[in-house]
Amino acid sequence: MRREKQHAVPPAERATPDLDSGKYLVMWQGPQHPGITGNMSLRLVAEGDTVVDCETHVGYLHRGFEKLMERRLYMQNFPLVCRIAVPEPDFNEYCYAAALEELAGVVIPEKAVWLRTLSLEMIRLASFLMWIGGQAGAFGHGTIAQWSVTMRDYVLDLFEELTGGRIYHMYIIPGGVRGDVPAGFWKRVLATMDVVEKNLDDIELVMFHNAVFKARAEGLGYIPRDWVDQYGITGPNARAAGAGRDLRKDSGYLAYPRLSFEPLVGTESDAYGRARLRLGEMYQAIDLIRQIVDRTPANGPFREKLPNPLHWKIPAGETYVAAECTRGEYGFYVVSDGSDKPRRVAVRGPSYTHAVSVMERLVRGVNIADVAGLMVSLHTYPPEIER
Amino acid sequence: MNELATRLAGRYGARDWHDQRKDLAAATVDVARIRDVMAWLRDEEGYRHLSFMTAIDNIERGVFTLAYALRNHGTGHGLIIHADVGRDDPKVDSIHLLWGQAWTYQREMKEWYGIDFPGSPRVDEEFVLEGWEGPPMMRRDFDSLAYSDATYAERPGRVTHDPAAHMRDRLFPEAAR
Amino acid sequence: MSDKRLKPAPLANEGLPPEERGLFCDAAPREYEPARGAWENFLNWARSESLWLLGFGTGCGAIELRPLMTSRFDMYRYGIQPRPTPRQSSVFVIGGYASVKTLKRIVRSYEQMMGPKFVVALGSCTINGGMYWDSYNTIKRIDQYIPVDVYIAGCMPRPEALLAGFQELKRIIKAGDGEGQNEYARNFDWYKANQKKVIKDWNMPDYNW
Amino acid sequence: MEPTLLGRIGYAFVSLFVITNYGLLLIGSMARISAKVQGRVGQPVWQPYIDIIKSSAKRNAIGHGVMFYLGPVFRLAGGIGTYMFIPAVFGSVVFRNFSDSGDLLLVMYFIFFGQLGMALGAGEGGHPYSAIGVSRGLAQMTAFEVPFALSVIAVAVQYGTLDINAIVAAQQGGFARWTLATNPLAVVAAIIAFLGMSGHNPFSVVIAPQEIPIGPPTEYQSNLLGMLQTNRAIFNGAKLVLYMNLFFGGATNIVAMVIKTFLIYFVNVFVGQAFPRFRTDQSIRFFLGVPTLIGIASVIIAVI
Repeated sequence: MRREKQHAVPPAERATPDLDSGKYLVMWQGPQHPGITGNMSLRLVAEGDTVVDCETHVGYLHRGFEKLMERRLYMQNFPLVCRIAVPEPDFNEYCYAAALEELAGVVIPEKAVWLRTLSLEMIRLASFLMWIGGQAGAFGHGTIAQWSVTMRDYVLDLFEELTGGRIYHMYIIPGGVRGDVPAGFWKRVLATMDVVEKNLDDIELVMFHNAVFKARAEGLGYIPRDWVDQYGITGPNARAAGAGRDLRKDSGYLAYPRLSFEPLVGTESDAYGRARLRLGEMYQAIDLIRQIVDRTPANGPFREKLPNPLHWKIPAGETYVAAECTRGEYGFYVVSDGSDKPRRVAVRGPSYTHAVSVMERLVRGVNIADVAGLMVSLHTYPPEIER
Repeated sequence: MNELATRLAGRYGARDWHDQRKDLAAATVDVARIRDVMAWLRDEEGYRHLSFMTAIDNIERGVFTLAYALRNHGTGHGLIIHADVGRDDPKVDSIHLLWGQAWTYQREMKEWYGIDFPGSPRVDEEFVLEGWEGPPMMRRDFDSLAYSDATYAERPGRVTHDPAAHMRDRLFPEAAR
Repeated sequence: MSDKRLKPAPLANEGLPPEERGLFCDAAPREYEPARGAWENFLNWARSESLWLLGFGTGCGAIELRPLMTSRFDMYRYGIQPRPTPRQSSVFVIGGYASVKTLKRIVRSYEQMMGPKFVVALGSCTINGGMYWDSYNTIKRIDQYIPVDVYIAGCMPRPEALLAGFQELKRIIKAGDGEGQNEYARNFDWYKANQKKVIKDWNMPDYNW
Repeated sequence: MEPTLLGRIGYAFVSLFVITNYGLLLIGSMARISAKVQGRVGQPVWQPYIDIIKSSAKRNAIGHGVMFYLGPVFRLAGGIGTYMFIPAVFGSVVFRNFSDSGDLLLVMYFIFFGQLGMALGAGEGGHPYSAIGVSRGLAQMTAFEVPFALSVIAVAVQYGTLDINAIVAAQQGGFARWTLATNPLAVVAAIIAFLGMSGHNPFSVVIAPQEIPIGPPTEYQSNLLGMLQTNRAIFNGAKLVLYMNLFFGGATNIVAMVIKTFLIYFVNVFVGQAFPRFRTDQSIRFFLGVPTLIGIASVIIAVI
């Protein structure tokens, strides 16, 4: 059964129930709660089993990145930026590096373009694998989580071989990438892709054809098409609602214009539709990685010579570089005042809208049991909200 | 995109239009008209997607420069609208009725810069901080290191090299000479 | 249970509004005498062989707990398993840096755990601030606020490092040195002073049962 | 010869000791089996023992009033009571426990008893998740008791007795005489009900870690938790033995008992690994649907 189409109201018109009436139960989901993504908390007001009101509370992971970046040299910021979104640091690295290159007028060599695309697609696959585990786990299906997180680990092994880091890679640096491809790497990439694809087939069989999963996920957290613009929803959440927007196609950065793929568009943006779409994007990522393996130039420089990073002054200017991460539009807005430190770096994380405004809107009328599943199905990630 | 520049300049007196990329431009408008500009861009010009809002502390000029990043999904063109507001007692029109997520950014700016958005829902609540005493921390005149040293206990024995000096002496000695 | 009866000095609970003070327990924590000899060794062996983590991902270190508890590095082999409630868990894994807002929850959760309880702190940020040494919102060393048994350095520590750290924790417990609870009770005032110095809006009981 | 009452009590302790250890080992081995499904090695088989020792060895514990302490006591009493009135091994003197004529009704009552006591105690805990878990548990219990009771009625009608010993005796003499063969519909309904009773997926709504961590026992710790863990073993064993007696021809020796109960429990774990979790309303709707119809059909078959 589908939920009837809700109409978006700005949160100003939010009807807050009077808690003294004794009809409602106020409880906190999180931060110490297995059913919450990352480290944030929801203040739920429940009437019986149904949530009637919700406030998201973020900031448990606030480290003040944007303040710290203003205190550091452009190069010194690289260890920082990748820690803004832990499951997929490469998007931070790419956006920051691309912004600096654009401001400084650096052109990266051909091979670096392909290696960056490879790294982005691999981390997309890894992050989705982690997500599908969370989605299944939120509905109590631990087996899928066990399988998929292990598959993610195999992808992380590739990263470890390519960049030396499991979680934080710091591979994409201004002027190109940090290192070349090790010998025999492509063979192992393809082998891992085969393993992951085989496991994805199993996961689809067990999870998506499962009556119980369908009963839980269908109609949960239905996002109407007209919310997409109203709430600034991007990524799979918007594509599942029928808005065929994929920055990889639209703004065509890196090697994506030269790769053959079509953004997937769904019809129903409920938990099940979004999960289906993300599964499709996983297969798509595997396909893209195979294309990249075929077409990456074997030799050639992988990094542009940069001026001494100590005195690397970037001419004054501002730019906003956005990339399509697994959750939507991920962007870095960098303002330079001509000195060797950035004047302002602002991070646009897709969870910013998904986890706060959209979540608070969607969770009303949802059964308490489904809050965790709804939260995961939006694929939110707190650190990019609070930075 | 230049006809948009002329229209924007004609209707709202937008200044210093600047094409950063072929798909990204920036312009500055008067802060009093920011809501009109936003509504017009959203409804008439197809810039229906609000990417983000933020502020830049131009302490030298004594202003906060607001930045509203919009995106036209039809043409794939991005537009950043700037507006300057004075650093002392800044007040800006809220646009939370135009976009459903704008109130969150405004709440963030209120907490991080002290820019007030009257009428924006829950704008006075704490956003990421809790029990924060002291100035809005994203202002340039707030020193993070001094606050950290004064507040949090340091583990003895940590040698803090000046990173620039460390890079000069250890990592890039050839750059030093 | 006996703790309810003998309370050393009732806590003030000044953070709470006066009408709520009666609702919370105002007993300060007290030390517990370990049992004697072989019996205590046996109990320590049991404690070390069934470590129940508190499922509270306080920082980015939590992302490596996911692989740790899944098939690749299967921590169930070593008798380690996550528990969703602090009442039943005996090991608190501090996943990296702790912002002030999280520290408040860390203190609450830690005090709600039943002793003997152990703390494993991940990442350089918990040791000396790590790369957030100049951040205005993250504490620099966690052992100012709760007693820590094992540090696992790195950013982030790999699952293998975590396993090694847990083995070290087991060794400590078996040796009978995992007395963090008593240490916390002994230096309760000092810990509280540190916590209240950082947590500006102290609106919870002084000791959360 | 018929042992004296004192002797029966002593034998009861022996059989209780046996079933406790068997239940613990069963839980441990099942955890290991599900780990294999997930591609893991899994915890040691004796992990439940260590957990119980650890929980009981906690140095401090907190309480929320008398009912809070009585909750696990009731639960344990329910578990032991359930087991005490079932003949674990047919014809054996030691494992006969206190099963006498008409004990089936008593056992049915005891299966409820523990849950109700737990509900009272957990409600006293005062944690909202405990309250939600209790309401979920009781709601689902009322649902899965319908097919279960129907199948039990079918068995009682079929064999014309409420004495478990008699029921087992009637099933002796080969597979063809088991209830599984004579009235399979009753077995199907009862097995589906057993999924809900043992709280495996997709009916693990009571302790749903991602939703209400972790339901009724949220506030229970230390020795109270140890008591609950012990009871989990005993109660599992008791229910398995009951099912074995009612539907699978009982057991004439301890080996047959182990094999049969292991297989019955294995079905649960097997299903639990392959399914997510129902919502509470969905699980109730499920139990009152097809399984209830099957149960009614089984009663009709038994009558005619």
